[in-house]
Amino acid sequence: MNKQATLEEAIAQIRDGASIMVGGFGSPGTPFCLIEELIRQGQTGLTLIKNDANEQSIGISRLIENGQVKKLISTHIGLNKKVVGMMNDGSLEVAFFPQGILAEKIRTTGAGSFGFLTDIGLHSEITDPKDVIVWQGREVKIEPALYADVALIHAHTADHFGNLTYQATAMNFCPLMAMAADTVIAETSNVVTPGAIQPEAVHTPSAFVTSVVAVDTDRPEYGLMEGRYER
Amino acid sequence: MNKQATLEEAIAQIRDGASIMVGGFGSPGTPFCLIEELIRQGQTGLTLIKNDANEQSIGISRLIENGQVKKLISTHIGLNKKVVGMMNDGSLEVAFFPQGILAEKIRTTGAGSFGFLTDIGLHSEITDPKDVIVWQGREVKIEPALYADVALIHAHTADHFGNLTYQATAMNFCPLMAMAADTVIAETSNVVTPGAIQPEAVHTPSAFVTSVVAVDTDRPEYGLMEGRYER
Amino acid sequence: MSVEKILKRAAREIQDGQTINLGIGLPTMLVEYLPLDHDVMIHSENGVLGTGRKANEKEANPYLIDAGGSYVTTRPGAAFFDSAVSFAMIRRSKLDMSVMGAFEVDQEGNLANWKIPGKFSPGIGGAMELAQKTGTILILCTHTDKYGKSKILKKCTLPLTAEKCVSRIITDMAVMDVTPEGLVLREVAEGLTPEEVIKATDAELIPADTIGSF
Amino acid sequence: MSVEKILKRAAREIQDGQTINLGIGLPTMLVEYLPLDHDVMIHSENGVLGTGRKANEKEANPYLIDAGGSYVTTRPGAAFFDSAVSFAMIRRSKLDMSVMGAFEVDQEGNLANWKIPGKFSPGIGGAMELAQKTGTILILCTHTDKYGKSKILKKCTLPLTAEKCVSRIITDMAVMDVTPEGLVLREVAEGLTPEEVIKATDAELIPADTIGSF
Repeated sequence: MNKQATLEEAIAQIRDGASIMVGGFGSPGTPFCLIEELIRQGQTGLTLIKNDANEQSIGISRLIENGQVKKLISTHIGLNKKVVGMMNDGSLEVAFFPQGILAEKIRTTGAGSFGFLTDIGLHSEITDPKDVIVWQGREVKIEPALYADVALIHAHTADHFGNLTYQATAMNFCPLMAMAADTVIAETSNVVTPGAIQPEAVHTPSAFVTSVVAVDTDRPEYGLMEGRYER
Repeated sequence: MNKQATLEEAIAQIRDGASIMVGGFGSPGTPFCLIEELIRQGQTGLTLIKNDANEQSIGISRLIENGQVKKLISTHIGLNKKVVGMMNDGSLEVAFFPQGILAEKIRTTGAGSFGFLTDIGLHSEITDPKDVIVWQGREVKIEPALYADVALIHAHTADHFGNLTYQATAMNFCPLMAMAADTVIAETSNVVTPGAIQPEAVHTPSAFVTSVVAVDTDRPEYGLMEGRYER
Repeated sequence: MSVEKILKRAAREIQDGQTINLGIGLPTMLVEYLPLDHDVMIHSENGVLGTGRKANEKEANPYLIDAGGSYVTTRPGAAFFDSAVSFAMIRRSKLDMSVMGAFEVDQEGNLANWKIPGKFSPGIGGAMELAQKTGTILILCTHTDKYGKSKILKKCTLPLTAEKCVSRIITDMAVMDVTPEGLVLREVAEGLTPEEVIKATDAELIPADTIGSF
Repeated sequence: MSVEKILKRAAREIQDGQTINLGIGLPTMLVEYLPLDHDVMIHSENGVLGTGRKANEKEANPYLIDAGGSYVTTRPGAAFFDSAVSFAMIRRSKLDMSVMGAFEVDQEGNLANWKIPGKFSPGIGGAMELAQKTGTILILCTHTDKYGKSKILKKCTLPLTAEKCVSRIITDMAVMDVTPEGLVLREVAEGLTPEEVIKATDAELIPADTIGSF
């Protein structure tokens, strides 16, 4: 039940061609250390699922720039000119979903369901008419659940069993991805003994987590980015 | 933005014939004071949605025994012989769903969706063949979202804006019902000023809550029940 | 007596490190029989991972019950969550084993434990999702009903909880495994012969090469 | 200059006690213009209800940003939640108003603000759900693009974010309301005449009985 693992052995669970959900909305919640190890180990042909592409030269942008990524499933990559360029020149396949629909598609897998019925973007170009059904007298779109082999997430605190808490906006997609993926690897700089996290304070229960990796968050990516705060 | 209300004015929002989700798995999470006020005000023709029927002579069983309830949507009422009797003699209409399906139907409304695709009970007597579709080569059942006019829930702590926390197993259906119903009334014996609940500790964000009612939890229903603990 | 026999034998099925759900009734009582050196996570579908034994009057918290309504303790490393997350865990197959009671089980592993039409239909509860989605389903029940009729059948007659879901059945008379070949008799209770068990059983029992006792 | 004009006018739209979402760009800057005596809950779709003004270097928490990536403060009574809950709040229509930018808006209230085919398609983000499900959509944009072409059109030409969703449009030149009768010109910027605004606008503007100025 002790799920502590080294960075190396945790990331070694990932195969070439794997689909990987990566937590984070911008930097908060992005597991930078797990990503660096994935770059070091060099798995290729990956499909990444993340809200955004991080910014140029950090986070999953480094995986993409490094040629390890075949496809990106995302909601918005506007802050990353490099990845937009790779999308436009065809060197990276990209699929977009509305942000809350991406979140819900992930959670739907996490809840053991196969899809959900929505009216978001029903009459827009994002909807393929073959996904539209008339049901109880109403046109609705079936959104399939989105699955991944692996989830990589950043937690504020983790106990040995894999109970996780998140800080502020670093929560975002992390709890959903933890529910959805088969193998869930959580990095944290605060590993605590079971019982140190109050049961009511747990954001992700241990049953969803495969490996807990203790990391140093000294890397600059975990710190403040210049120009994003008031002087 | 201050959502504090008296017991009387909060419950007066409920009309005859309303559909009402009631929090609680057994006693924990059941809003006994809100229910008592609903008995006092006497709205009738109600549809109740609750995991169970509480036990005889407490909680929603009192509403049912009092003849205010037309229909109960539930998962299991085995601990309440009185309500089982009313179901069997036809004086109460009852519909059952698997427990997690009921939870998910409620959350689906809360997420602004219309239904979800599942395989639970697909080939059993709980499935009407008209709800089964073949989708992506697989037989799945469409479970419609379940809506209610009102949710009545018990919170451990609430601030003036309606941010809520729950204690232990009193959480159960409460956060889901808070998302799903149009009017959400939360009772608590701990009303605090905004800021007293850490933003990371909030279980139900204030946007989902209509009214916060301060109640005394001195009633015996909130205490220990005899015979349910070890000597 | 027979209850204790079933529970003692069932406790040996639980592996160190497993996450398990214990159904209402006989299975819940298994908590008291678990080996002390086993570290197990018990899931209660009302929103707990990590319940412990029943609470005494001093420990009992009115807001902390198990799915059967008893006040329980929690172990270090426990977590509370809502009913949607609780069943997400179940339907996403994060539990290793569910231990359940049965009205009827048959030799194909079909299970009926939620409804007796016209007699008993208090609702489905969490049984259907647990039975359909947990990797290993262990059934604990008496071998026969109060009229001496076998609960272990060729084919279930009651509405099913889930199809072909059962892995192992432990009764006061026998330990049986559902296999592709049929229902295999692995062990018989002390004092019984395999022939006596086979005679008391409606299902076709395939005797294992060696039949143990418990 | 014109940006400040738009923001000052837009701030008057926010009611005490409202829950609002401010889109990336111009709308986010509205925080600094809100009346001090107004108690407002600002929703940020990355998982906050209750953001405040931008954080300075001392206050900034690297784990606390708004949806535009700026470090922000929070107000007492703020809550954090995951992205599924954040958009549940949006799709369940719990926000009173969303303030958004636009590439194009038309006189039927159609909105295009996420994609310019062949030129700009960085993704949908949260715009589609906000536009489709928030009760009141307030659009802030310059009246014309950098070539002097009206952004307020008879009919949008770009892929829509949502159909018939816009309530009010505030530009550097005018305040306009989408009504069943068409697009009504309510106010014009100081120094402009209604005729000048109408001339600069592709959409058919219906002058209100009295046209104010701002």
